[in-house]
Amino acid sequence: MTDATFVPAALDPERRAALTRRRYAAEKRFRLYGVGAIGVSIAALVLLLVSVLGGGLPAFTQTFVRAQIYLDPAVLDPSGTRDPDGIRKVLTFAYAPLIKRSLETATAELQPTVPGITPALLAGMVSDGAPAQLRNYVIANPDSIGETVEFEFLANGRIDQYVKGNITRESSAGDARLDPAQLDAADRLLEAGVMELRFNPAFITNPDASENRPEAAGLGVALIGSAYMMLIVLVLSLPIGVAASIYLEEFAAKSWLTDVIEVNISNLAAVPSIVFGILGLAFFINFMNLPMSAPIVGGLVLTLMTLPTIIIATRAALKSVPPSIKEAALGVGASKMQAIFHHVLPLAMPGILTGTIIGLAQALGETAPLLLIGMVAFVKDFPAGLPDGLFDPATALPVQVYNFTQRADPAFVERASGAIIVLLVFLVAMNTVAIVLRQKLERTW
Amino acid sequence: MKTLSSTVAALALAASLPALAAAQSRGQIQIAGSSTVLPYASIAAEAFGENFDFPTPVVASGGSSAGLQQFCAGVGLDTVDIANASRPIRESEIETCAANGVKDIIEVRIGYDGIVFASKTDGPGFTAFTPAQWYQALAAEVVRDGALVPNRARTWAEVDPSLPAAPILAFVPGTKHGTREVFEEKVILQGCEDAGALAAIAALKGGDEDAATDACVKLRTDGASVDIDGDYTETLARIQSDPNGIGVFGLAFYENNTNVLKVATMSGVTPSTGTIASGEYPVSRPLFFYLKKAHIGEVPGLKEFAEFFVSDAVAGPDGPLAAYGLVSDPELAATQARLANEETLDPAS
Amino acid sequence: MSAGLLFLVLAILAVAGYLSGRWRAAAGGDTRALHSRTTYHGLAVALAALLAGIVTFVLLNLLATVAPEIGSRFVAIASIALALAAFVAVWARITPAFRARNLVETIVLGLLLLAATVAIFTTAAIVLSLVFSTARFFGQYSWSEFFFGTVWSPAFQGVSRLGMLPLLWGTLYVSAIALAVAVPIGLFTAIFLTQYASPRFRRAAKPAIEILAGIPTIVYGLFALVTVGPILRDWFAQPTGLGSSSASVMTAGLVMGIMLIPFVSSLSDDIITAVPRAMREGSLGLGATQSETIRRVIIPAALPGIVGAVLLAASRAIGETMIVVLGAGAAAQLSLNPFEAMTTITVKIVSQLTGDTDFNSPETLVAFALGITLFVLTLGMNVLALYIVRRYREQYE
Amino acid sequence: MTLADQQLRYRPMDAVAPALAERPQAAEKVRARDVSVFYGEKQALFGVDLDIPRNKVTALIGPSGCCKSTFLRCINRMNDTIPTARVTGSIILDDVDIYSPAIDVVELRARVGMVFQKPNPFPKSIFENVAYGPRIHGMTRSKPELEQLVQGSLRRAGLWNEVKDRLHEPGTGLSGGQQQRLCIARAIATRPEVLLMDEPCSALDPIATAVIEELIDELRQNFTIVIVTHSMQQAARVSQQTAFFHLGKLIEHGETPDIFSNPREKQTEDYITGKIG
Repeated sequence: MTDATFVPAALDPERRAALTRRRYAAEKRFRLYGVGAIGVSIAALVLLLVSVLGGGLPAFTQTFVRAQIYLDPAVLDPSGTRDPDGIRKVLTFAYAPLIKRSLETATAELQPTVPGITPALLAGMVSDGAPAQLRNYVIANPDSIGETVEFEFLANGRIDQYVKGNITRESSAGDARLDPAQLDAADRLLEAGVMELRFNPAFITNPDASENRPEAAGLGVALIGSAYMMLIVLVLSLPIGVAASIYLEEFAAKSWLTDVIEVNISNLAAVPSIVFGILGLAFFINFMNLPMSAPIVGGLVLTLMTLPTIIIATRAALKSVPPSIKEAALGVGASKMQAIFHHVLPLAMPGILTGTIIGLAQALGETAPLLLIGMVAFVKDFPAGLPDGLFDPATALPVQVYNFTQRADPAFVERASGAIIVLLVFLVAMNTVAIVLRQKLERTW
Repeated sequence: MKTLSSTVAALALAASLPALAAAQSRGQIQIAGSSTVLPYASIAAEAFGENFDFPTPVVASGGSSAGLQQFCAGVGLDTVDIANASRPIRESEIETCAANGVKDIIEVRIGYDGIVFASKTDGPGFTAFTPAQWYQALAAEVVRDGALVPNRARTWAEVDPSLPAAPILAFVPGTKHGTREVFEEKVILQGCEDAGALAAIAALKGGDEDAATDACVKLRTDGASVDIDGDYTETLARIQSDPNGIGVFGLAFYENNTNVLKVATMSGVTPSTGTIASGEYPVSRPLFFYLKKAHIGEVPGLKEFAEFFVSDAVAGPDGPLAAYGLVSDPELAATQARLANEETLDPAS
Repeated sequence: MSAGLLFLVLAILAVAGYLSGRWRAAAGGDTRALHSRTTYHGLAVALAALLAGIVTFVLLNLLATVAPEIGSRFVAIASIALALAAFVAVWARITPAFRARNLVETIVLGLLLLAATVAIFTTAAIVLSLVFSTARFFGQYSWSEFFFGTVWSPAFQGVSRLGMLPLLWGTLYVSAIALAVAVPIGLFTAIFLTQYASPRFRRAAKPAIEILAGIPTIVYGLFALVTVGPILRDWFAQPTGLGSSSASVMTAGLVMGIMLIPFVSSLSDDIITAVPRAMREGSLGLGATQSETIRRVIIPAALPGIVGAVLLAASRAIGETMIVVLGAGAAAQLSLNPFEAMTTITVKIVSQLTGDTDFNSPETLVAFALGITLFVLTLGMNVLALYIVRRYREQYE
Repeated sequence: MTLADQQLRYRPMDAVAPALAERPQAAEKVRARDVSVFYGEKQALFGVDLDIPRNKVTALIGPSGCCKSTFLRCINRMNDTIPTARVTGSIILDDVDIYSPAIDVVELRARVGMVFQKPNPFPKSIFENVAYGPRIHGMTRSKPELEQLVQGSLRRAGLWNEVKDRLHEPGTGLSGGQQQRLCIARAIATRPEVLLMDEPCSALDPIATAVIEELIDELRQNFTIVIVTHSMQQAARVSQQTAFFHLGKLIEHGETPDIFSNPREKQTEDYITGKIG
């Protein structure tokens, strides 16, 4: 093989040019795949966000009706003594006719009159919660009995949906719960300024409401429940996760125990969340006798779910600290423990925090395990402050979303989307913090 | 060393949580169970909280089975007080209850849940059905020429020329739902009997009635009958994306969605709270809640809540439960009396 | 004595131990003569007392479950007594030569190990919470019928048939479609973002895509039901005659695939970024095009990590519930047609556990058997993933 | 002499200027004119003019941070891979300005190979490492041809005898010095005209360094070599030409012995005598 005239074919300029063309075509194709992939991801995101935002933003406004209510002493204080106990004995059922009567008077004054409207239909235009609102007022102000007081009630969910334009006269034709005359009346009341649509902060602050009152349902209890659970997850999973990572990354010798722990951790990261729900039910509730529906149980279950995420992130962060730094500390006579706690851990902190926030965000959106530990519940009372509140019943944001989607009244669909928006705001906020942290504190060695 | 100290502190906290829990006492009534009863229980609980000085009861939902299991786990403040159920408690469950010390159980029937057949308002004209038609449309196997053959009916018109010529597509509750049991018993099995198929199958199986019953209630798996494991909102969404579909709904759900759903009559009777209460409309089921007698007096407001739940003002025909869609129990007074006397289920029965 | 009070006492004891330990160590005057700094002396006393108390408490409580005659009062008194004993024992040993730091570090190492074993305890708790009910299930239902049965039809009346195979098939089928969507798209997304995109685009696009990961699965479920299902039915299934159901394996698989995109892309992104820059420059310096560098150098170098990411995504797909509930229907059947409704193990776990059936019946208990099957399945996949990753690592490091 | 060795000597026609081979070849292989580099707003390299002679070793020396590497990376446009970097001025390879828009970076890098500071073998077998370049450039038609080429390259890099029995083991399993020679073999397998070496010995021990230096001297017959080095001794040993950089500027350049024996500039003298650096 000493043939000096042998010229490799690849060097033929034409072939080479063709090859280069092909290589560039391949390059372009490859790049296009990338663009396509990104396009698909972003399109999916946009589609989802648009559907959620479109459906959910109206949940932040609500229709209110003003009404003059005559607080009839004959009904509210039959004994006439203004005795608080006697007033308390009058149940909300007795207050409903008062509202009906007042509204009747109000419509009679509306000019021109609305044909076909009856007192019952009119009363149906305010929320079922109105009598309770009235009763609370009367109990708080027993002296007002006998007077006429102006109240502002929530409008009934159907009316509210009509005012928001979610249902129209056509789409509601045949709706047994909505009479066309009510829509006429609503139009008139809107014109008169008695009824108005405005921002409703109560959607964030109110507790849940029963199925008859979609207009009153809020996210207050769910927000507190979620906050409590996140607090537990943070307080438990961060130290335990960091401690476990330090052990595994810095101290563990290669042994069967280490192997078992490693397999366990990566397995727990992949165990279906529903299985954690079974664990929570069997272990925390049935075995340890922790209360149902309590943030403590949800928090513990989510802690166990979040731990692997935090451990994996923490180990990566510890690994990224160059060994030279630990060696430098050891070199000046620090113990291994001191070298790690004084030097390695602080340097790994940004990575650990990022991992923790992402783990928390995941835990915040988790639904399935909470279904099995009684978090899908109707909870009206706010849990107490910390730490007692951890044992009080509460729900969680994603569960509240699920809960809203399960209900019969279509007005809850809007509230589910609204709850998703709130949830997404938190998730985006948490992710943003994680990303900012990562970018601010990221170090390259 | 600060990190170290806080780690130690957190570990100590983790270890002390169960201890803290044991120190807790509970103020509010805890209810668990059927998701069908959940709306009624939450309406009652909300009204109870508004009218009394007791805290609003907490109503968890997780199905009758899970609710009763929690209920039967034992007596004490760390167990639920009330279990909602869309079916009567079973014998084996009473036994488990008794084994765990839950001996005195008060059964309270709050009313009835009507089961209706509804389709999209602008869909095919499903207006009137009989159980026999449903059986012939959905049974996995039908009797033809003296033999059991797979059901090949594609459209409702093939089943009965009086029905629309729309493809058979029924969304029925999944086998986890209590509604399914009622559907099988009161529609499919009834239809099987009405159509004379029950007797024919029994004859084919050598007179084995049980085997014939099993064969009757077996539904098609070729896509004509679709099990829905979720709730009625899912059935509704399915129907909205499949206009030919017809779904099985609870009366309350239908009444909340009359603008998109139209209901069909069954054997000529239109479902309504009236027709169901009178027994004219055949497909309905009772709804219950179960109460631990041992908890009365221990959990504040428990008996008051139970009595409030079934009081005329709440569960009566003009109460908020009926407004939502509950079929009021004509024998409500008897239920109220039993509750007032704290009559328990006889463990032997 | 309530347990809360007990822990309060222990905490006070620990604080007192810390302060007095420090004081005693410093009492000698010249703290430079000490082997360990005073803080360590304090910590040694505090930790010893706290640990002795907690360990006694936990052990006695465990003992109390088998020997009920041990009352809570006895437990509390014993715990405090032992804590005090440990307090005194360590406190008395404080001298300038006392190796307090070594003692503290040994204890801390023990605590670190304990934290690491939480994972094992969790797994054990999961297995324990599944295994008893599973045993009861197999007491009522034949195991061979369950594992090899091809019919899933629980019934209220008559005989239930609870064969797992249709569910397993549905699970694997849906997961396979989801991965077929998520892996290429996720991988190409990661490649584009790490290799081609400008830093500005990357900064904007990466978090945007990660938002997809944060969207609760229930939202995806509704998306599948309302949007994707009908589109697939009207544009693909019906024209091709493959089916007429909007809920199908394809619907659930596609939507789950979308959900998994950020999962695959974030993980792959990290892994690709971790490939040393030198490797990339080495290839570019030889005149390789960008795509050749990626295909022939970066991806092979990142492969073990990517395989791990894909397996993790697969476990996620197998364990996903809400999307399948809403997107794939609830029909348990063995079919090859991706446009037919099928169901998965997770869906049936939820539906059997939250249903209205008798809680002692096999129809409810089957959920636990399914749970354990799922657990073993994901465990197997993870062991496989770890094995693969380790093998490759050993080869290239 | 094996076929592979001959192939290594053979230089392909330039695709951009095919008639080049027929023209008398200038003594300079690369001519840099007024080359400046900016990282974002910051200017790193200031108007460098430098001629690099054919088939000689040119050493770039200077204290750390003086941007010798930056200049080196301009010659095969590796700076393109840094998003914020911007290069002005012109670099003429033979007759072609490599920064003209018509230039194909991929072809350019095939002609101007590079060896990096740290050995960076791919996570592939030794054989695949060397075969990588020829494969992507489609340089061979058959497997035997490729094997010949790989063998020839490994021989030229002085590695053949050490690895011939384990060609299919991972390249990452070699020692540091072997890895660097593998990277050199990998670079010369594409038969570049110019070989850029960015402190190729900084991660190696003295023995491995000596082997590489010997290799550089041999490679000079076939290749134009530009080497960045920290070690003045190394520059003196291997190079014929030396260019001294300081604070982003080219201070002076010339024949290596001249620079070392009587530098024209004060800064150069200070550096060589160890006063700065």
